[in-house]
Amino acid sequence: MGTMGVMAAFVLRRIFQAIIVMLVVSLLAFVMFTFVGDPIAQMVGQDTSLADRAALRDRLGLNDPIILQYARYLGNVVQGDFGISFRTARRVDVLLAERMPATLELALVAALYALLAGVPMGVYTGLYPDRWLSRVFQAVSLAGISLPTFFIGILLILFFGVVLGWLPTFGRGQTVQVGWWSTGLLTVSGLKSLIMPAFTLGMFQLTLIMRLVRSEMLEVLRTDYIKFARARGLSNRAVHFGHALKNTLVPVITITGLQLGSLIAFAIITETVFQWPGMGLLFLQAIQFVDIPVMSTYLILVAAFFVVINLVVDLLYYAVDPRLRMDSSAAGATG
Amino acid sequence: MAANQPLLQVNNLRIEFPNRRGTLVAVDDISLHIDPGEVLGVVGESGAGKSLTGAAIIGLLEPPGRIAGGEILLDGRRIDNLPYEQMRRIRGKEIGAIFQDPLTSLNPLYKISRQLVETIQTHTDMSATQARNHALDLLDSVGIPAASERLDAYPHEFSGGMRQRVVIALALAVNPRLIIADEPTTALDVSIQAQIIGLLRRLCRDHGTAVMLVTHDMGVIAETADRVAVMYAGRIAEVGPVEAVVKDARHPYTHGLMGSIPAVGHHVERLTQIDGAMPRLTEIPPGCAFNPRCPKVFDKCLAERPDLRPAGRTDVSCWLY
Amino acid sequence: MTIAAAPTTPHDSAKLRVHGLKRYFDVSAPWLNRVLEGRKRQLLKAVDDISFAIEPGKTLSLVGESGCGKSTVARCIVGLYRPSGGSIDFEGVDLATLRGRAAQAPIRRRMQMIFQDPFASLNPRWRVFDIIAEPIRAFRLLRGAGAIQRRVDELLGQVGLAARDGEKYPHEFSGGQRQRISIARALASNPDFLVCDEPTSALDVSVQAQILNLMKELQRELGLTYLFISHDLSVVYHMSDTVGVMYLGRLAEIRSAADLFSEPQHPYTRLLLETIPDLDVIGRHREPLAGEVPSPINPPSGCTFHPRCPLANERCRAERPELQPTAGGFVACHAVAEGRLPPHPAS
Amino acid sequence: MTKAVSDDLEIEPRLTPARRLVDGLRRFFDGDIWHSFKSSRITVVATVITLVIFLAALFAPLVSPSNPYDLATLNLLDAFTAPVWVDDTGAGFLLGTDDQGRDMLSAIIFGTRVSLLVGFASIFFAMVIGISLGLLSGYVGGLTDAVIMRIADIQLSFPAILIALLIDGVVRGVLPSDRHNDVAVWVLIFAIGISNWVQFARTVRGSCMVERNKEYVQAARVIGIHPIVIMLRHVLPNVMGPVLVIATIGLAVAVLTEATLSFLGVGMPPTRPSLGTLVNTGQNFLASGEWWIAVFPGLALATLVLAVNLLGDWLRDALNPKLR
Repeated sequence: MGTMGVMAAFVLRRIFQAIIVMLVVSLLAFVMFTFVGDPIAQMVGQDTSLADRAALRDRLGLNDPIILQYARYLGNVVQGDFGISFRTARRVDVLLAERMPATLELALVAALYALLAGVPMGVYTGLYPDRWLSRVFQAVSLAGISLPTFFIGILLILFFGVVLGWLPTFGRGQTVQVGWWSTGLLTVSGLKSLIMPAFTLGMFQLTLIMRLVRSEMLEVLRTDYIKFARARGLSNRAVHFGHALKNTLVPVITITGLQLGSLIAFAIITETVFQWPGMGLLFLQAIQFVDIPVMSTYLILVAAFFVVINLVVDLLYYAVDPRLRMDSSAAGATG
Repeated sequence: MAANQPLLQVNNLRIEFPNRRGTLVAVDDISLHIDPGEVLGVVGESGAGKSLTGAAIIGLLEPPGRIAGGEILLDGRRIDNLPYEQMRRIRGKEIGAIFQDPLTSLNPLYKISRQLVETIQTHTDMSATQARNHALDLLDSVGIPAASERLDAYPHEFSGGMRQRVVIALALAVNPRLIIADEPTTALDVSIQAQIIGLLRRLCRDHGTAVMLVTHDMGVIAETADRVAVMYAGRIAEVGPVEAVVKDARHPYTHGLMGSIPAVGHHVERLTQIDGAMPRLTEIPPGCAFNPRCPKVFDKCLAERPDLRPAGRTDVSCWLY
Repeated sequence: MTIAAAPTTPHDSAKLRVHGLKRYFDVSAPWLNRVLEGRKRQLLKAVDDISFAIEPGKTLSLVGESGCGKSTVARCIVGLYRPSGGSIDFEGVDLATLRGRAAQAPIRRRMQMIFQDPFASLNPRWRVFDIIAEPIRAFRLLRGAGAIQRRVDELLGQVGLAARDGEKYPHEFSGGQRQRISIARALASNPDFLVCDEPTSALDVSVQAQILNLMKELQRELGLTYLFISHDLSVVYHMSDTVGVMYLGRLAEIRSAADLFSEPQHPYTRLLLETIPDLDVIGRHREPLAGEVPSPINPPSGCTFHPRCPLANERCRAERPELQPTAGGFVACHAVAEGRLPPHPAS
Repeated sequence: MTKAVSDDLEIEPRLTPARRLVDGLRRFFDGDIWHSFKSSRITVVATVITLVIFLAALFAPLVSPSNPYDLATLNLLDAFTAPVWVDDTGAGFLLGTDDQGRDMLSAIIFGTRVSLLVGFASIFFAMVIGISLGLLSGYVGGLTDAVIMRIADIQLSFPAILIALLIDGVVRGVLPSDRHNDVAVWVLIFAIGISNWVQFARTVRGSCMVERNKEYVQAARVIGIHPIVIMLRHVLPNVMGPVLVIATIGLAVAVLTEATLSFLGVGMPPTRPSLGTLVNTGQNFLASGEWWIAVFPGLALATLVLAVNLLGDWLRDALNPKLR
């Protein structure tokens, strides 16, 4: 009982919420799948007779009650069957699996870069708001949230690609097959191709993380326990990195997790600018061709990523803040 | 070192807050001293500058507040102009501090053992084990029951009164010679207040620690302090032995203040009241700052500012004396 | 003299009569936690069976430490909380029988409240004039901008402010002046009963004296009845005719102020009186009673004060004491009932 | 008696609307916010830039050198003219021309007009939905609150751009393709608005829950004021500060989102180009050296967004009592 029970309840509740989110999203996907456009029209030729169409409709189960159709859809989704792409006539799961490594590598590198640069920059600007380097960081961050991602990409292409000719302006370069995963991280041209897209994609997140860490840091430094830590004569190091930083982490972890989850979706823009062969590019093409199965699958996939990341974030949060582990009955009462 | 040298000496301290409409003088030319082992009560209404004086002594005035004049001496050594790193070594080791709200004074993410040990190790050469043992003794001495079980608890697992005991343990961790206690009981329930004040008084008496007790509560002062300084609008109105100030106050403000406290057992239909309110820092009148509210005001009060001078058993800044 | 605290006084001259008032809050953990941790639903009994009555023109004070339920009583009376049980009668009218805003309006007009925090109790975006005029407009007491203006000016004068202060915003005033504005708003609907929830505990002492004096003057001039909530015994002593001491949602002792302060009976009342610093005895060393108020969610069995009580015995641990008549009022203590109570040292 | 007479007379209330206005203005220019504005040079500059852009967009037909939509004025011979400081033909197009020979400056001014229209409309839409749901959620609480906030949580997990893309995709699927261009602007406003309401709702709900427990609201409840009146007259004015900040930054976000969607080819059609559409078109000519077709609209966009963001940042600090 006690702590373990609290923990179990916490995790179970989060998993339960995750399932709800996935059900809602899959319902949306199903609604799109079923009601947007006419799947029959997409699947058959112009000259197919009405009778044939009706037969096909019947065979596909499109005349069944909606609940039944949804259940069937869910069953298929759980088994990894997302249907056939209207545009390419290939299985959607296969299509996405091909594209996934490119997007994940891009997002991962961008996330790492955003975190590794964003957190220290935020801490620095929070601790020393008046130093010139802080002002530089602040200016960079303003540019980061004001310059549209695609425009950063275009400027990079123009400068490093077209004018200087140092870096490739599109594509993924050479890739190496590791099992079913195709990676661009093991070849020189792959790595060179990754630089500009990853920078572009990570820039916005970096800015957000930096600004968040900065404002949290400023907030925490004003608290009584920091003042009391100083009054006890603790060194600046201990106050800043021992006390302030950890307290800053609590909200930063939450927001950062959310933001990293959205990197996958933001990759749509970067992939378009750099013609990066990932899921985002596929999704965009799907929208332009109204390729509903790809669209709905992508939606489910992004939701799944988000849900997993959020679960991890919640557990981290739980690990950092002892107050959450508290037996809820000990909470104070009011008069 | 002279035997009768005060532990702390504050001379003509002036604290300013620059703002867009000019400079606000929050503490204006105050002088006071604290002898070794003495409890000095500093009392006044909110905004009188008493907490700022405490913050200035431990070197933790929050910007844009700054010391604009005067000096602060600890054992005859100036500490108000020390570099940050040197002042840091004095904080906690020579001068400890207790703040008002025990709920927010402790870092919620760390066990109290860690917060105690890091304080002890910052100022002594103790090993981790020694420091931990010392921490345990400290918790015991501030009256935390089952201290060895509570050592590794988080702050939220303690009640308000218990947390203030932990805060006292932290302030006394390496036996400082002076404690600045800023409203240490204001956030607590009345029955807990008495416990905490009793504890603080006992510990300081046992260790010979001097205390500067900043509070708005005359009752706490009367029970605890040896001497009292009454502050009004950034200045000291009256300072003297606690008994003289409470029972035989000379300054019209102190006198009125004492009369305005309802007392159990003395039924009065109407309390003595001082009309008006303490002026905001932007509106302090020339001359004596109390002159708009003073029942005994005369011409000189409006023009010239009185300095502290002996009157009876206390020192008073008032033109009546 | 009549204290009229007994729940069963037949003749009813009381302005306000509270009978068996209860207010519970559900503080249970979420359902999943209860299932996994094997915990039950939890009720916080903030107010647990309280009865008292206030005579017209008198002041009854409720005193106690934070969490004792005194503010909850106040909030139930003015309708901010719906009671979980018991009744509140205003001049013999059971408030629970008044359904709907229109039915309640006549009582609401006569029963107003003054709050603790002078900084939060006035809407920062409203001018003082509009703040004070709000009840007048809400109850449609006066018509026409001029009439309202005149009434607000009069109210401002009544609480010691100038008429042109009405044009200002709350942030331009000191804490004491804001509390005066609060009082003016409470008086705007010509009430005869005021609930005052710690009206001076956020103020400095010299300002507190002004507000207490003002409240006493207004009571005399307008014949007001007060329910006064405070944790400060010396303020309560100054203001009250009758005092109720609350501990963990129940009344420990309710007696005339004179009797209660001169000869406190309940050990908790004695503890509270013991904690009042006495300006006459400089440097008195008090031996404070150890222990703190337990959590109201899991109150101790029997008499909830027994873990801190020097007189507690087996009966106190097992059986909850009820209010019994005593000199000038009622006390809920087995030790008193059994005559085990040592005499009060001061008396 | 004179007193009785004067009682019958209606005296002029001291606080007439006109006096309130004058007094309010005096307080504003005497207050901290105006001072903080004056003393922040970068904010003043940002305001001037924002105003210039807004006015140029509003009066586009008056200030732009030509009408970019008027096909009759276009001359294909002017196509790909470089900006005036690079160009040596003396054609006199300040920022050059595009592949159709259209004056880039005019295209940018008209494009800004479209971008701002979508931005303002969508953020207004988001604000109305967000404030209403936020107030409802914060004041009513309970199940209503739980449902609204869960929806908000789920939506918050999807970036605005993805939601807008999906909505656009669905509309494309539902409407015949030749109709899509006509409704593009409404689809954009709806899509961007619906993907931004959560911010407003959360903020309003949070402030509302704080304000609801403050004593001035309780005082109004004791008087018996109707909950809806309390919401609108007491609580709403006190939560407008944060709302204003979010609306300002939200405008920047909305303009950016619109530009991004248009850049991705699912926003404003080339027949009614916004800044994003212009960059999209220009991107095709980057490799061949006609950089100005993409870069100038991009710069205009960045300047607009930067200026609005600066205003938003300043507003947030100026309205934050903790930093004062």
